[in-house]
Amino acid sequence: MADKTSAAMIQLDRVTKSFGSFQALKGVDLAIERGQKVVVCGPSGSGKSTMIRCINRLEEHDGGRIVVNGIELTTSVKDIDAVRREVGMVFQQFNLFPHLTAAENLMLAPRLVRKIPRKEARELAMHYLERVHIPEQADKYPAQLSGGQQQRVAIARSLCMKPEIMLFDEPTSALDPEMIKEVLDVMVELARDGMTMIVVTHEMGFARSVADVVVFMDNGEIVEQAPPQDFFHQARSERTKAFLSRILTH
Amino acid sequence: MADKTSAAMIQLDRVTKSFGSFQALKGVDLAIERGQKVVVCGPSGSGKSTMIRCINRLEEHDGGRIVVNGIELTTSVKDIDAVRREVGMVFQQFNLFPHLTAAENLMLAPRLVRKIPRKEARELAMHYLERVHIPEQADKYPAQLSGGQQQRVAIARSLCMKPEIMLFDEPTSALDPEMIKEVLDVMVELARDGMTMIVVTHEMGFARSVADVVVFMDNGEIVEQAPPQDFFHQARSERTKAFLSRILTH
Amino acid sequence: MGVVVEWLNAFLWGALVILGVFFVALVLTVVWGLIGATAKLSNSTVARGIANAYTTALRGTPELLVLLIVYFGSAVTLTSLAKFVDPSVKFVHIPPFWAGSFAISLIVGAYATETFRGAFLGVDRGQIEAARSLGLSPFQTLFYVRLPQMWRLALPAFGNHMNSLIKDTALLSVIGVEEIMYTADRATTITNKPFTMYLVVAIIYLAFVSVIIKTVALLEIHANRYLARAR
Amino acid sequence: MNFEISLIWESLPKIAEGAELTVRLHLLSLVFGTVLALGLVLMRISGIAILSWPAFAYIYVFRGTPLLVQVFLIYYGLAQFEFIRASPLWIILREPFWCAIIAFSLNVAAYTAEILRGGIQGVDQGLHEAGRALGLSTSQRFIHVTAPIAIRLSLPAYGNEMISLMKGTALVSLITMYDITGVARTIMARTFAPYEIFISAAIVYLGLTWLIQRAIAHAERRFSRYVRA
Amino acid sequence: QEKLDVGSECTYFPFNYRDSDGVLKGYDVDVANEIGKRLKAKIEYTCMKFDGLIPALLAGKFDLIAASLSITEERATKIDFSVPYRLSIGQFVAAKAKKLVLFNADGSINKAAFKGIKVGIQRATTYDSWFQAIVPDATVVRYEGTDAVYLDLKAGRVDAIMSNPMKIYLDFLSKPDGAGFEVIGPQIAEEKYFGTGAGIGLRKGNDALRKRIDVALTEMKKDGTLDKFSKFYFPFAIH
Ligand SMILES: Nc1ncnc2c1ncn2[C@@H]1O[C@H](COP(=O)(O)OP(=O)(O)OP(=O)(O)O)[C@@H](O)[C@H]1O
Ligand SMILES: Nc1ncnc2c1ncn2[C@@H]1O[C@H](COP(=O)(O)OP(=O)(O)OP(=O)(O)O)[C@@H](O)[C@H]1O
Ligand SMILES: [Mg+2]
Ligand SMILES: [Mg+2]
Repeated sequence: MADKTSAAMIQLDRVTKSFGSFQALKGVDLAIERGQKVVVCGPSGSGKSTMIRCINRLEEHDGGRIVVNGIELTTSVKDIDAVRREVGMVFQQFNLFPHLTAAENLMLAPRLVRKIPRKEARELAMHYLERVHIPEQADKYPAQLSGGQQQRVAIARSLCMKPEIMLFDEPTSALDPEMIKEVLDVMVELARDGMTMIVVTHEMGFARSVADVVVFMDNGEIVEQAPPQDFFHQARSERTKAFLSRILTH
Repeated sequence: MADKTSAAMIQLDRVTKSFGSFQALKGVDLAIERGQKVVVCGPSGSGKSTMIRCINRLEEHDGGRIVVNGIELTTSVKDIDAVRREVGMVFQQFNLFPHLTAAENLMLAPRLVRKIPRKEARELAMHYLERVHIPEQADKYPAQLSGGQQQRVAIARSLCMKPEIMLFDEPTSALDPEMIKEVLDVMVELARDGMTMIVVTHEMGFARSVADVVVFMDNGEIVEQAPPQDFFHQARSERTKAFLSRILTH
Repeated sequence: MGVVVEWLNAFLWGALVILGVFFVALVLTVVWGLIGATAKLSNSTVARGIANAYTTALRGTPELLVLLIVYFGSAVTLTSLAKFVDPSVKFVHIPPFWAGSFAISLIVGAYATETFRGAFLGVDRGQIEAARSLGLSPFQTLFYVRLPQMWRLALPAFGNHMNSLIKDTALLSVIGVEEIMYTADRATTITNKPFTMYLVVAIIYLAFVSVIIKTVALLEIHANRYLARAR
Repeated sequence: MNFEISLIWESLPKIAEGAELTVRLHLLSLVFGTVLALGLVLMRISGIAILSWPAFAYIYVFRGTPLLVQVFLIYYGLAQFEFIRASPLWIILREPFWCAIIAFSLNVAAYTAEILRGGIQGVDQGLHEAGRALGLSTSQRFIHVTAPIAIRLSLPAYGNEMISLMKGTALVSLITMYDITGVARTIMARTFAPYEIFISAAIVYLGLTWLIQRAIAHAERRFSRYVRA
Repeated sequence: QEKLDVGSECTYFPFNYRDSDGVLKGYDVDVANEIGKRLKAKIEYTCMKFDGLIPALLAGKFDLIAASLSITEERATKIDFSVPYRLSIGQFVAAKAKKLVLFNADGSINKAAFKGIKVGIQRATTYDSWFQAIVPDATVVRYEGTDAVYLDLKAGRVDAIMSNPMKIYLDFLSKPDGAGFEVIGPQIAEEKYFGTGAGIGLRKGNDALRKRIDVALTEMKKDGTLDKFSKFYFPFAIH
């Protein structure tokens, strides 16, 4: 345990991953300390999703090492389960279970995985729904919620499993412009509470105000990695500059 | 004809429109001069689409008057056809005909409506494809084009009918962040050429640099209507301010 | 229509036989469909091959022929199977009711296989990933996430399969099941009014089909209740 | 009773002779039924109650009753009426071949009309609006936008309907015709070996349905070339 | 108690058929029931189309066929028969108006007369084999059951039919429907095709059972039981 706090919370060493003959990750190195917030950006297809999906083993990497909170990701089912308990994930498309109400969405994993009795699970769910500011929506089905509310339920659902680390894959890109703010606000609060976070996003305002490190990926590689002020104003690589000019104009 | 240039190009007087018992437009007044660019923004469901769809009679308004280039919109089929010839429209979802190539998409209406021979129609199509900078994509099907290219074909398709007025309904909101710029660039060029335009969009950068007037709608009404500098810095209504704060932060 | 009244009783009995066949075949159809869909989605080449052969053969052969093959073939096959276990067995007799129900379920089961396969695939992969990232086991994911969603997707097509099931029962008279087609044949012999008698049959089937359509519509409303947007 | 595989091969050529009739029944019914379906679907979507209601009722009845019942109603049933036997119609109705064609065409028309309606409704509403915004008339939109897209959307279901019809033709063996199944049953009556003979017939049908599937796949590829990136 | 499964057609009036209450009746049924009584066996019936009876017997779906099954050489190669319990003959019937001359003056068949006419028969019957052998060129229309044959004869879809004269008389010619029709030519009973009569069919190798049935049938003939059965349906004996 002493080891855990000192070493990096998440450590990627020369991680590679191919889909058939296509190499999506070409040797990625990344180290994230406990409590750090990392924003990942880069063009479509650059491997951002693939990288964070490898971290909680939704994809299996095929080269290099991934160590999460001291546990190396191998094919051992026990280790994978342990890592999944440490790591929460929020998807672009929310992926709420449509046949369950907001509260039931939150209660499912605690009840099935952590075997918490129904009543306690409900209390836990209400606690986290309050945390994302929508306790009054507990008994609605996802379809009855706005996009922003759905994404906040999805965040709360992950929090219910009390993870050490949260992964976000473009959490706001499926949202209407007006709802982006309410989701980012919740994420900012989480960041303040000290959660370790990796966020794939193109919301550069969020990156500026919250990130400890901004990572730019292109073509399966990490091209640039720097604190936000350096990243936005003195990017070294041409690729980064070209990308920034495209997403920052207008 | 003398009359046309002096009077407003598009004139809406107390226009109302209901869907069943729900009133989507509650008496909208708007006057747009020849060559003016108007940007319309406002929360989802506020009636932006409904308003511009009434202007080319995709929806039938049920109260008030709409006059387009001197022609009042009534149930007269002849008038509607005349107005549709004056007004081009670009949709959020592109709505390209999937079974026709880019060039064929452009040629269809000129051939069927204006009875232009095939060869000339093709020349016309190529002219406008050049104008949106993708003549080399002429013989591809929409599915083979990127989102940005598709939207540019859609713009060119409208231009082929040589309209006096162009309506845009959130033309960039279905696009990936990187493709938004290429479409906005084409629209900026059009604006420079003096086209009369109404653009529903939340791209405030575009509004700032191009619009003569920015219109804010809420709840079926026009709440605020001002040149961009005034609009963004001294909005009078609280509703406008609240909306702006939501879409401009982060 | 006076002639019909005389035969009404016989038609009612025939209709009951049809209902019996329908429900027996319905249960079997779901069983074949789920097994078939699971096989088709499995990683085993053998299982996929068998399931593909099953659906190709059963969907490409006329219902009438399948019925005849099953009816004449089942006794032979089952008898030789039974002899393998217990040589003293003379033969296994399968009454036409059961052979017919079995045949119909095999046919419609081939279609249900495709429907269920599509429905399983129709449950967004993101749902499965969300469940996995929350730590649910594959089995928990199947029971709590995939099945509750897939039956909603399967329902419209499955409603059509139920209509096929009921209509296929009209063929059973060919192997001697005493359903309403059979009753109509008998009644025609005596009354000489084929049009009248087959019309009665048509009306009975139309009634059955209407009930099924209505029931499926109600089930769909129930299955989709959580998708209704609040206004 | 033992299973003689050789019987399957021996009877195959004779059974295949019945395939000619099967194919003729299939193609003729398909053509007539599809033409009828076009009229029906136009009535059904016309929005005019006196046109759409009869079309709806027709489709409901023909999809809601077994094909066998429809065949028997037309073949045995209509002959019940003296006035039909006395009418010129009888020249056609006395032939089992034409009775089958009539029954199948009516049935195919009902199913195909529903398939086409699905295809037409599957065309994105946005495309209609784009057409309207460009000034295309209702009929121009239908011919140049809706129809080509609806046909592609309908193809897979139409292919299934073609296969259903192919299988449905087996019912003519019950009204004295020597199609594949009819020939098979006649051979079976002599050899008393139903298992082998019927499997032989099934092989012929599978060959025919395979051909239909190939044809449909080919047509789908042709019609969807614009969908592929 | 011994149980015997019996297959029958159940639509061949008046030999095996159901009345409107669904009760199985007829000469074949009476005979089979009587055999059951004498063998002290319980009889259970399975009904199916005629052409399926022999395959089903061979497949083991039942033990006996009691369905006016004529004892022919062709069938005897596949199954065994009891002694006959009734005659087996065929005769043509056609509309009087057609004035068909299917036979020459000497009673031999006028094969030329079959050109251009359609003859309806029941599939897989003795008539079917007779046609194949004697007038192979005739256009034969095969039906599932006899009722359909009558329907189409009346409707005019076939010009003549061949069937059992006793049966035709009873359920067609003697009725108003049959008024315009008549039998044509002599009764045909060539043993090669029509056999020595109709018997009970059994799977091969069931010799013990066959002998017991033969004994029972012979007794029934002697003690007048068969006479009694046939007089119930016909004005004459038919065995
Ligand atoms: N399951 C898969 N099979 C094959 N290729 C895949 C698969 N998943 C991803 N890829 C490919 O890997 C590359 C990287 O994909 P990834 O989803 O990580 O990109 P991304 O950076 O997240 O892009 P985006 O911004 O579009 O989400 C892409 O070229 C993609 O096509
Ligand atoms: N065909 C219709 N039938 C019923 N209600 C409709 C219809 N079209 C629009 N509405 C309603 O009218 C209101 C205004 O719709 P409109 O599409 O104009 O909004 P909008 O401002 O364009 O919103 P968005 O930004 O989401 O496109 C909404 O409440 C919508 O639900
Ligand atoms: Mg991604
Ligand atoms: Mg809108």
